[in-house]
Amino acid sequence: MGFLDIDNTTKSYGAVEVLHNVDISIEEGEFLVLVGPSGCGKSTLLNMIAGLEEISSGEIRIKDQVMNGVHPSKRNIAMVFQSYALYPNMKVGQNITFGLEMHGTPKPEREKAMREVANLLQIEQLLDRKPGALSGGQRQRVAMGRALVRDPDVFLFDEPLSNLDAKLRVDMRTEIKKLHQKLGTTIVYVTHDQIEAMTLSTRIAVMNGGYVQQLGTPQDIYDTPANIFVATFMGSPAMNVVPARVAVENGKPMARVALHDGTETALPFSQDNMADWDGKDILLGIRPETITDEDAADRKSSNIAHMTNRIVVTEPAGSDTFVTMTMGGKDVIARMRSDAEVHPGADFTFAVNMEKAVAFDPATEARIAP
Amino acid sequence: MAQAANADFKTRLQTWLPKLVLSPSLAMVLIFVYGFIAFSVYLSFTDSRLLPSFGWVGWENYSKLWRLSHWETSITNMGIFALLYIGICTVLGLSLAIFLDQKIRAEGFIRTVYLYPMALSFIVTGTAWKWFLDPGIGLENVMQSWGWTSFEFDWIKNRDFAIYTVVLAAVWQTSGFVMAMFLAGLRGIDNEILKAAQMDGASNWNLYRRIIIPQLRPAFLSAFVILSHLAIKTFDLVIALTGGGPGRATELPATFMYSYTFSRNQMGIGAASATIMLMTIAAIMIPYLYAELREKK
Amino acid sequence: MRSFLKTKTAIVLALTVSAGAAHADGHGGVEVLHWWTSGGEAAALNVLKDDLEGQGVGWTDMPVAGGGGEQAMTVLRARVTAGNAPTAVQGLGFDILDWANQGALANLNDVAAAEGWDDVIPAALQQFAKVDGKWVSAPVNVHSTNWVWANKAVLDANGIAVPTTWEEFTAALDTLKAAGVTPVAHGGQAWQEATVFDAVAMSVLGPDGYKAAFIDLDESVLGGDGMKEAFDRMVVIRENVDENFSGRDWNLATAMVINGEAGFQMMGDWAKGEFLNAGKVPGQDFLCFRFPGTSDQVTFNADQFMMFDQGGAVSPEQAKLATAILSPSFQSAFNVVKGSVPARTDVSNEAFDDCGKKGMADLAAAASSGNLFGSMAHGHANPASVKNAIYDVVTAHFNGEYDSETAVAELVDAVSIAK
Amino acid sequence: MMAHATQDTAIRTGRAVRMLIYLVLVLFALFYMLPLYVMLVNSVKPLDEITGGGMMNLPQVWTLAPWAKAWSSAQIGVEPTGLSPYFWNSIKMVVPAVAISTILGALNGYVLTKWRFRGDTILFGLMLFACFIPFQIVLIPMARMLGLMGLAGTTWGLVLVHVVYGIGFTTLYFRNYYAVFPTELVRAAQIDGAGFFQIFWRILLPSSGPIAVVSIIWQFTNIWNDFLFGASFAGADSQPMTVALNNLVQASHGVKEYNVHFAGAILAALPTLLVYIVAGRYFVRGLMAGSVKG
Repeated sequence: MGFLDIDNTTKSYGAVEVLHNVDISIEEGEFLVLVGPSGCGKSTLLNMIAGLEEISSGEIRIKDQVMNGVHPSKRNIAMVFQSYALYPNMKVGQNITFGLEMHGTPKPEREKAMREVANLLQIEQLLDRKPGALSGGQRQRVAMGRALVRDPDVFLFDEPLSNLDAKLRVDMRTEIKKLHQKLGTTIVYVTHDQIEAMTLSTRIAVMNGGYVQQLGTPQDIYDTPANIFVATFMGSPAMNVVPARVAVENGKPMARVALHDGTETALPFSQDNMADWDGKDILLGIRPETITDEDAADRKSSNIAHMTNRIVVTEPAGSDTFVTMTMGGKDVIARMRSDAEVHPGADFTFAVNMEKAVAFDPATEARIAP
Repeated sequence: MAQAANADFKTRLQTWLPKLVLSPSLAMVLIFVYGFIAFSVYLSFTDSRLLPSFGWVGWENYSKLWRLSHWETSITNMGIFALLYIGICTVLGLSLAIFLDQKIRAEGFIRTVYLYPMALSFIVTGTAWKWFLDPGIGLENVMQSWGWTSFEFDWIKNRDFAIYTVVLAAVWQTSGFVMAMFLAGLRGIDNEILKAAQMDGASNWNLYRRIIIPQLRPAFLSAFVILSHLAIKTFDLVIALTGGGPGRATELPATFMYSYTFSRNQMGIGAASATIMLMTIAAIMIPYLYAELREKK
Repeated sequence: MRSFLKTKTAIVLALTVSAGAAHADGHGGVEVLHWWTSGGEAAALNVLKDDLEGQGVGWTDMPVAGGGGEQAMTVLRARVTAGNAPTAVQGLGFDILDWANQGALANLNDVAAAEGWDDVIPAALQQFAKVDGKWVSAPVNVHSTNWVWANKAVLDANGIAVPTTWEEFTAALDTLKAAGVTPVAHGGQAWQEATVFDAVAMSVLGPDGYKAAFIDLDESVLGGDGMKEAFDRMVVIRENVDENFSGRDWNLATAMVINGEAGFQMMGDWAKGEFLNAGKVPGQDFLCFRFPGTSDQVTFNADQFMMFDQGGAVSPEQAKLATAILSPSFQSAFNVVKGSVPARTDVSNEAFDDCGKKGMADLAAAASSGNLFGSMAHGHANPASVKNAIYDVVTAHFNGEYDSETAVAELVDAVSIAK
Repeated sequence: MMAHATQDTAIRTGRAVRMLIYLVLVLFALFYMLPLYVMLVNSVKPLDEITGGGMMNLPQVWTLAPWAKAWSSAQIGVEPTGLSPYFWNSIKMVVPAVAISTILGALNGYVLTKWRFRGDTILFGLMLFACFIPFQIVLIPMARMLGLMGLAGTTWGLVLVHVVYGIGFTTLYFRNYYAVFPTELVRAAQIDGAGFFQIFWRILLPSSGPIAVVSIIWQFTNIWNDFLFGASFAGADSQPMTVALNNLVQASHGVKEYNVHFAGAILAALPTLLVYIVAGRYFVRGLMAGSVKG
């Protein structure tokens, strides 16, 4: 039994099931991120934890208490909304203490709690203003203050950073992470931004089409994605997925991949069990940062393969230069050092770290190796 | 344990409260609107005269109704009236709103002047209107006394034109309100779109025709609902202005129904005319409501 | 069918009236629904109120004006349906009979017997106050509607004597027209047109034809040549009306006669009040005479107060009200103001002016010679549905929608639908 | 801020066009003012000047006597009470009826947008269609219902009637307004522990000013001006202003004092006129926020 258990939970509207048998259990102090494209059901799941949507079947438990049918205010949770949902007619101070007031906390205690939170978030000077007079970042802080002041068991965040500009978003991300580390609270956080998911979470649930595709630590998710959806959704630029055929050469399973001119190159697998797929088609997943020039190849890797392919486009991005080529009829992106000598139209020899490569079954799109 | 049960009850109450809150209104509407409509439809098949009575006569009231030339007049009048009233109010309201939206000085004052007729009932303004339209003492007389001796304005006395004076007074009352609705719509349009269109070289005329007016669709729809409901209910106006005359030339279904139900003690025929009116309203409004509400879902 | 209706609605009414009884005025008074709100009438009615209050009977006033009592009748219907009927309600002609047939009215026979109503109230009037041998309402007055009002100065200036026949009348109209005076002052409202038509039809059809057409609704008379002749005469009158008549209130038409803009007006005796108010003297400044060809007949309408059943018996307050209404002193005082004549024939004519005295004499004569008829135009000849059906045809014809031939056919048809 | 979205509009008009626009606007202003002018000018003339003709003429002798008479001594029923007692009857009826119908409309709008349930659109459609019922057909059954409820002839009976036939519109106004009110605020308040009514009272209602103005203006005008229900369902001591005015103006037989009639008519119209003049400026704003949005 965890701190928050989502036990075989489904959600249907009429005959349409939109969430299918979700099973997630997290411990106290964990930071769970629900990530996925819009419409994947992540917000619905969050709302079900909050009690804003009914649970069609299964159970949600917080601290072993079944929450099904319990009113949101009785679940000891707090929520930060995408739009912040600050009450426009109340001052910041009233916004923060409204929840305490509704729960019957006496005024002096409310004032005290409000001061503490305001101090923590450095918004003391805003307490007498109306939300309309605040900037986006300030509103964000107030919204967090409103959640914090309640000292809830679980914090729920519904895409809290998506309305901020890029710079502020990064700052607030760090802020949230700091708060989590400082306070050790349990957080469920919904976002569609995989970087937020990776940077903030202790665990990630990647969702799509109403299913949890994969639940795991950020590293698990990144290195061993359960399927092509997870593989391409997490990471930027996305993982390259190219058609390949397995061929055992000299007892070693190799991935044969077509290059720009139709000639094939053989990239050796690190996993011997790929020999089982001899002669069959697979999809080969290679992350952009594992395709480099020779000098930048991972020295710890035991399986660096080389291939020469033609560069189509180069995109210098300051810290890195992205190179696009064609493999298996698809665009493949490589992430090179910024000082790499790459020119569009030229042939170039790439080093591929096959230790990190992932193979998928083209029929089920599930990972078969590693 | 007791506390848990209590909390449970509270939560359950919270889930029922919305429906509980809605239910008095719903009950009122069901009884006082739909119940009464059903009652009225039932009466149209009975021999009710002075008071409701329950002797079943089948379609007799309907066949009598359609034999009355008077009923045909009121239906025709309704068609003319509704068409002109809704059309003129919409065009006039939109035009005035556009004019008033050009950074006009004293806009607030002018707006109030345009809007105030909506505040007055025809019990209040009926006599003034009657005077104004009366050739003997009204506009015609005034114009002639000012030297325009050939001026003629005797519509209210003319069987073929009297209905247009009813339209005139009705337009006077409501067009300002429609203007306010369109003005509100105009004020809600994003200014950046207008700037963009101007950079594209659109003239003012094209700006309104192609960009602004199409964006006023919600205002058009609201105006249509309000105007059509007012048109159907038009009653006081006719009573105050013409009393249905000259002859029966300005009789409308609402006045027809009232006169058969209450003045003529032929409640059955009155109810039959009410039923036909309601069905007409339903035929127009239900598709509209259906489209509107489904869209918003 | 009629009796079926009666029993069914009687049940409804029994329920409502008994509900109303519980609600009845707790202060031992009367609630009076009426439409006499103009200065003179209301003041006259105030005499009645003071009289009753002197006897310890409270008066709750419930005035609802509009449409010559139509609005008040609508209110009455709502009140009765709600089970909250007023104790006394001003009523006219067939409305009274309709309510009596619904079983809603109280039986005033005890009061009537004590006061001897049967002897002093004309039989033609009793038809509208007694149903199945029971008195149900107390008559206040008798208006006669076949009067013509004339400006004496205008007539004298054009050498016109009081016309006594249709021919003399049309000749007078022609003379006035030639002199540039509007011959007939008329207000274009359905009831005013019907009032004129009433007198015209009486002059053409005579008393028997009038009764056959409007009281018995005999189709052969309604659709006969006489009726066509009556409509033709309406055309003549229409030709002698100014172009601005439509929608005009009757009192404005009267003002035209007072001011000498017009020669004649066909209107009931209430028009007299306008002349008196303008400081005119009957016989000197203005003339009143019966519509040519109806000098022996009187078409009347009578205001009465219906007494609504208050739980099976006549309440003492109602009895007092009824008695007060028919007291000779009130009858005289009220009718002097109103322009009408007393409902009882034994009231002294001392307080009345010349027109009033003539009215009283005419009424007594017509009543005794069988020439007193309820006015079609004022709901004393046939039920409201028929009356209004006739209005429709008369007003449509007067406004030029039908020619006389069509009007006759339409009249037969309209009456048959409304019956 | 939004109220003046096109105030700084880039639409430019030439001098001649602007003159034309002003001309049209002023002409229509005159047209709208005309009946009020006729009423005002004739309410301060002696009666003989009116019958003398010249409905547009200014009075030669100014008098306020017709106003005084209409207010306090004109014959309405058997007693010369003027319109004043009826004025208070109207106030006693209009204030609760407007308040109740507006609050119910607001609650309905709140439920229909923020607590949606299966079939809510149909219910709303039913309520909206109710706006279109011609009042003449409900008189008799309504009278019966009021009788059964013991409300016949009372002010509360009239209040009920006006509430019943007003909630369609008030619900429409508030529903459209609340439809664009952020649902997240309601959810936030729920999590904060606010109950159904607390959310309504503390979160939605404080932001409902503009649409409340529209609803109040609409209801106030309609109820104040109603004649049919007032005449049919009022008792002797609850007859509203319009019925009294009608008694004054429609007096069947007798001299018509037009100057008193006009003074009475303006008196009867004053409250609604005042509401439009005072609250009119919020009206466009309220309409914008609610009823003309999709």
